[in-house]
Amino acid sequence: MNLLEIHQEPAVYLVLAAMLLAIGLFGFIRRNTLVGMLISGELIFGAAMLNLMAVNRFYAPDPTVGHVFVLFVMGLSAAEVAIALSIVIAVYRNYRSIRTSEISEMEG
Amino acid sequence: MNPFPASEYIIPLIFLLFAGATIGGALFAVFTKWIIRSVCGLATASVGLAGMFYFLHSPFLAMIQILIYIGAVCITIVFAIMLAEPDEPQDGYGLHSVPWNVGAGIVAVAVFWGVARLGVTGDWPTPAVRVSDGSVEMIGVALLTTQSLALEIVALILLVSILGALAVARKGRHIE
Amino acid sequence: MKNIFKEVVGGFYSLTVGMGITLREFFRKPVTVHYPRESLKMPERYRSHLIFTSDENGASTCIACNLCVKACPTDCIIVEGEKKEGEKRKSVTKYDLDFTRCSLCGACVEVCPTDAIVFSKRYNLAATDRQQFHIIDLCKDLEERNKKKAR
Amino acid sequence: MELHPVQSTGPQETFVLNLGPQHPATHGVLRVKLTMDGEFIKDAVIVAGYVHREHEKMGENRPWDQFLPNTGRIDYLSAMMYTHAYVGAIERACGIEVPPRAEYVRVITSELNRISSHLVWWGAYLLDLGGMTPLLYAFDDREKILDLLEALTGARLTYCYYRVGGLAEDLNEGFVEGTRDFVKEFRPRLKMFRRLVSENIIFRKRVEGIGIIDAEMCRKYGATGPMIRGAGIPYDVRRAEPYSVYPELDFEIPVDPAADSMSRYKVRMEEMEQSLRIIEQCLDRLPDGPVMAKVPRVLKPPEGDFCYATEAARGRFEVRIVSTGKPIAHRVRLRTPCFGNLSLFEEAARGMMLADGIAMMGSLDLVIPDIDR
Amino acid sequence: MSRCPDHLFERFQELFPAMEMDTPAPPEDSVGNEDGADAAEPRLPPPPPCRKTEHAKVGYDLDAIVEPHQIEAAAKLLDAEGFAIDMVTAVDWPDAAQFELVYDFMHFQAATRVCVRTRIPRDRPEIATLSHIYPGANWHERETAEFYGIQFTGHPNPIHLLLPEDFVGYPLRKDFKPQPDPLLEP
Amino acid sequence: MTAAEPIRLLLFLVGAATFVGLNAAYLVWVERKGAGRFQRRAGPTEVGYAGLLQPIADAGKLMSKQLIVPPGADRMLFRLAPVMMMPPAIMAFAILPFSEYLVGIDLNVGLIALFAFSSFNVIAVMLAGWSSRNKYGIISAARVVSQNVAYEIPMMLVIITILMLAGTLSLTGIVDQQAGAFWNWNLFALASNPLMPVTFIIFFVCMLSETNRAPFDMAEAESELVAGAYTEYAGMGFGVFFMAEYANIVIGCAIAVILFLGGWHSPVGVFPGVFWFLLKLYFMVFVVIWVRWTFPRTQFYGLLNLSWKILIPISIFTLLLSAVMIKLV
Repeated sequence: MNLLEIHQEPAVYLVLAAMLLAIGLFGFIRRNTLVGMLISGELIFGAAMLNLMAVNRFYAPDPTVGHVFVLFVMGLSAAEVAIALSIVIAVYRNYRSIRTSEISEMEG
Repeated sequence: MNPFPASEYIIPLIFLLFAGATIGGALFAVFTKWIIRSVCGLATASVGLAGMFYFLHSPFLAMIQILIYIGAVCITIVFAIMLAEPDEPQDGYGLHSVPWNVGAGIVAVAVFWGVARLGVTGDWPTPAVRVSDGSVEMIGVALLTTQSLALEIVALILLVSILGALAVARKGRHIE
Repeated sequence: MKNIFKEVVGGFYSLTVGMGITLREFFRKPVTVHYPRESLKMPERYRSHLIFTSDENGASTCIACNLCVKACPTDCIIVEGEKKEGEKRKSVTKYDLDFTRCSLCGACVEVCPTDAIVFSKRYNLAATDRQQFHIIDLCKDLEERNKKKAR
Repeated sequence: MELHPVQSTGPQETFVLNLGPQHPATHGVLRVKLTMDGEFIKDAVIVAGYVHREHEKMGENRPWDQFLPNTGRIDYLSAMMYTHAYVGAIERACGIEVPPRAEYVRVITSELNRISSHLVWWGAYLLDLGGMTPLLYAFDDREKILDLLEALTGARLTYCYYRVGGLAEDLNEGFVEGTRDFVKEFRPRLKMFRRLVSENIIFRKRVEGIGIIDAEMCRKYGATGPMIRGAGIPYDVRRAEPYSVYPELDFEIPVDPAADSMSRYKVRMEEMEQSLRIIEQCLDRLPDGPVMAKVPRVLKPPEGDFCYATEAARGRFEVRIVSTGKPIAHRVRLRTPCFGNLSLFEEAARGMMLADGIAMMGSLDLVIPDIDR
Repeated sequence: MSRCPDHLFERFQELFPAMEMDTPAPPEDSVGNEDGADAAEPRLPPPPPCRKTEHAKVGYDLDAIVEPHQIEAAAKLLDAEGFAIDMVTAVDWPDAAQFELVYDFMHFQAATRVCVRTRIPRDRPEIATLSHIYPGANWHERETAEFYGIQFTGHPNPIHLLLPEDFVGYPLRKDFKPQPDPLLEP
Repeated sequence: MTAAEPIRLLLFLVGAATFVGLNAAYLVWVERKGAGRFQRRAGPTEVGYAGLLQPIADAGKLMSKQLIVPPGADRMLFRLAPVMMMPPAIMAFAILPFSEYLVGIDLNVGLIALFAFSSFNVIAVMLAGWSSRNKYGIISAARVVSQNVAYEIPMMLVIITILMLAGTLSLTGIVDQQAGAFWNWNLFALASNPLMPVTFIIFFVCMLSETNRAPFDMAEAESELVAGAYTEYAGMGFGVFFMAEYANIVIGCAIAVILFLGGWHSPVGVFPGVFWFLLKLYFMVFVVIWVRWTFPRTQFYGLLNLSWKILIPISIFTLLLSAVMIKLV
């Protein structure tokens, strides 16, 4: 493997993606808070995207497909974060059961 | 064509920088005790990932990656942290016990080994003839024609998730 | 709906009015005075710290009667005088003003029977040390002014 | 040891925010200890006294007339009215008849001082709300007033111009013309201020309906001045307990029933207009004659309590003197408007957002030495 | 001419008849005026009955003196009449060994001012608070308390308002001797 | 693939960094002078002719000051925050087309890249506020996050309106499409959307909010939050934020010029493109300064109300309108 051509090697990207996946998995297991797990989950999403793009770049006949699927994953992750945020807020409110009405009443 | 035409040494160096940012950011995100630093790690990893995408001939995805991950995901997570996380992390807060962590490490290493091995030694097909160059226009066309199902599904998921988020978050409002 | 529309348009109009006003001010001459380069003339009644008036010989007319000391609300004046040979009245030998305590009320100037003290017009009284204002020696000040006049 | 940014202070997850003693919005050294829940003020505690100087004690240990310079330093922005109340109390006690010319000059200077004080408030209030330019415009006009008063009295803030029985000096040359010119110039400026700020949608959104302090609350806390007039009650010492030549003058007491920050704002803006009217009338009627009554060298007011109130720029300022017939006061009590006006802040601020609380605090028009004395 | 409404005056006369309070002889160690010539004068006049006063002469319309325990009743009466609190203060009379507490009230609409006084012994300065009737009295009472050492029983927040938290002494008492500030001496 | 290309790019980045630094310094001068004129005073006059060296003196002062990290602050994030603020701003300059020829990288996704870089801004300010362990900073951080979330939506809607007209994400492409006389500028493209000026105003408002400028400077509302997220920063830590703020203003104004005012195209003719671009750019900057010194600050919920109740409906309406118009015309 030529070090100068390292960015042209599909295996490099795949290994990086595998590393990212492993790290994300590790964090996912290790953390026990919702937000911490969410962050690790995002890392796993990142691994998936990187993998998709690597394969798309080097092996796919139609590169648009990979793009579309990465966008798909990004959409998913954004949706996931939105849901997770709302759950966090809901849990927090139920748990604390304070300052409920004030914070979102932006009516003035 | 390489969208980042450069001389021989600069390119791999920049590549290594981005790769390092990806892995370093991810490790930082996973290992740090403070959740806010964890978000910083995620942001760093996202920037690195954007660099990877750039090297994978997709500046569009690189920019979108930054836009969504830094501009939306990280911000949203920070929002959640500000609203709900405890302020002072106690010892071991947010983390499982040591044996559990060791187990997690073993699982992670095993997964890494397996997946990386598969990736490196896999029997990949030889690159076929390109039918398009993956430009933004092509992506747009693809999203509205051949791949429109994906677009519809994402749209649906986002809609549902927004409605769900609103529903869940609003429900809490009335519990006094 | 109509109200909202009205508010948006009216609000936007009010903003443009405000911007018009500031733009007009933008093209007008500044009203400030560039202090160390130019300075304003102090009005006749301006009250800065006390100084002696002087008679035609350049001597103070203060007779060390201590009326100003009594009139001072903050006890910031110390006057000493002596009766010189061959003169009817006492003349001042020491007139110290503690400017850190002086409130420039003017009680001393009002009671002075010989109009020996007046307010000066000195306004740029800045110093790096508060000690410099503890004692303002009016006798010395008069001497210096006389010297300057002589030159 | 590493600590994390927010220290949670209790199960409610509130935190204490120290607004001051050095904070741009407190206009001096006032400390407000806010217990915040996010951006909402849960509780406010005023910690005052940083510029306390014990004026009342000073009044007790010096001859009556030597307290005069102090009165201008209680509220340095409306020193004239404060001195007026003090000399008024002694005049009332001794039964001194002040010459009419002196009374008219007192009214003119007081009203000029009121305009200058309101101008400072107007600029500083806009500064609180984030607009800096109005402050400079206000100071432009205020400078003209200060120049007039400086030429008249020799000082720009702590005038010490009134004396028991009259004035320190008669009007200087050019004062009457200068004041007329100022009145003429200031009317269009007020109009400009209205167009620049009062009608501005951002400003209106900031102050309308914010900081509602109704008449009942004012009554319970003894809040006066624009506070009570902004709550719709036409209470003005100039009319309620007429002093000087105010009964002879034709002016209105502006009121606004909305009781919010905007109505206090409107009342003050309208008051400037009325002050201009008063000044014009006084200039027209200004009689000739002496400016000083015959006053004994050593003042010895008869035994008893005497109160004298004036309408200062921030509300009712009252001096209560207790005399035992000696040349030194037994007691000088200074009832300052800001004291009562600020004391209701703790109650009124509860549940507001931080920025609204500051918008309300600005509308109280605080001068900290006036509270601390 | 007094602008005090008659019914209020009558109410006050009937509720609070002239206070029977003897003015004790000055104690031997009382700190009076420095020059001895004035010490012989009666410093504190005997309490007058509730009376209408002329506003133009003294600045208030009704001068009422009540017993210390009646002060709450007086405040409630004035509150019901719609009076606003103007100020609360004290006057130190060391020769009579008494504090005179002065409560001023004003009326926004009727333009009347009422001055209610009471006298409490100097060695046991205690009086009920008015801050539950007039929240505005809270600060005035805190101020009076810190300057005179008068205890307002039932006050919700009896801490220093204007003086520093660690200040010792009651500055407005006639026998207060200020400590020179070593930092300010030149 | 020549060796000259990355060097050219590097030079451009260095140039951009210099430009950012000087620009920030002199925008401060312009701002102070402008504020002085608006308030009828002189502004800085002492250092150099008309105070022209004042920014240099200020920069020298800031650089020579000690960097203080408050005790209890999250040291790493506290130092990271200013660093995160600056490079994206410089990178953004590499994308901006100052003229046909003066452009660092002509990305075909330039517009997205600009917004991607500007999203760092939010997270940097947020981190600064959060990490300095100052309560004003925390409030400021919370404000800046929700403010930007609220304002990115109408901004994106407005930009989509423009994109539909231009049909490209490339900045040079968008500018080229507005070539010719000034009636070809998107601001006056009334044929494809009669509400284009309104769209421009919406964009301008969102831009003010994105760059935390008055009247939307919630994050550093000095009369409420002292200096908000920057309260604890001293010396060059603060200086970097300051520079980045002004760089962001320039970027925001540049986007406005590119999207609406025809970029480097001259309305009349003669001068080179850079001249026109900078002229328009600094006119916009002047308007930003002018707005700042005219209005008081909005209240926080007022800002959210404005965004959600007024700007978003209007921008959705203009988006639909221009979609229909483009289809019809």
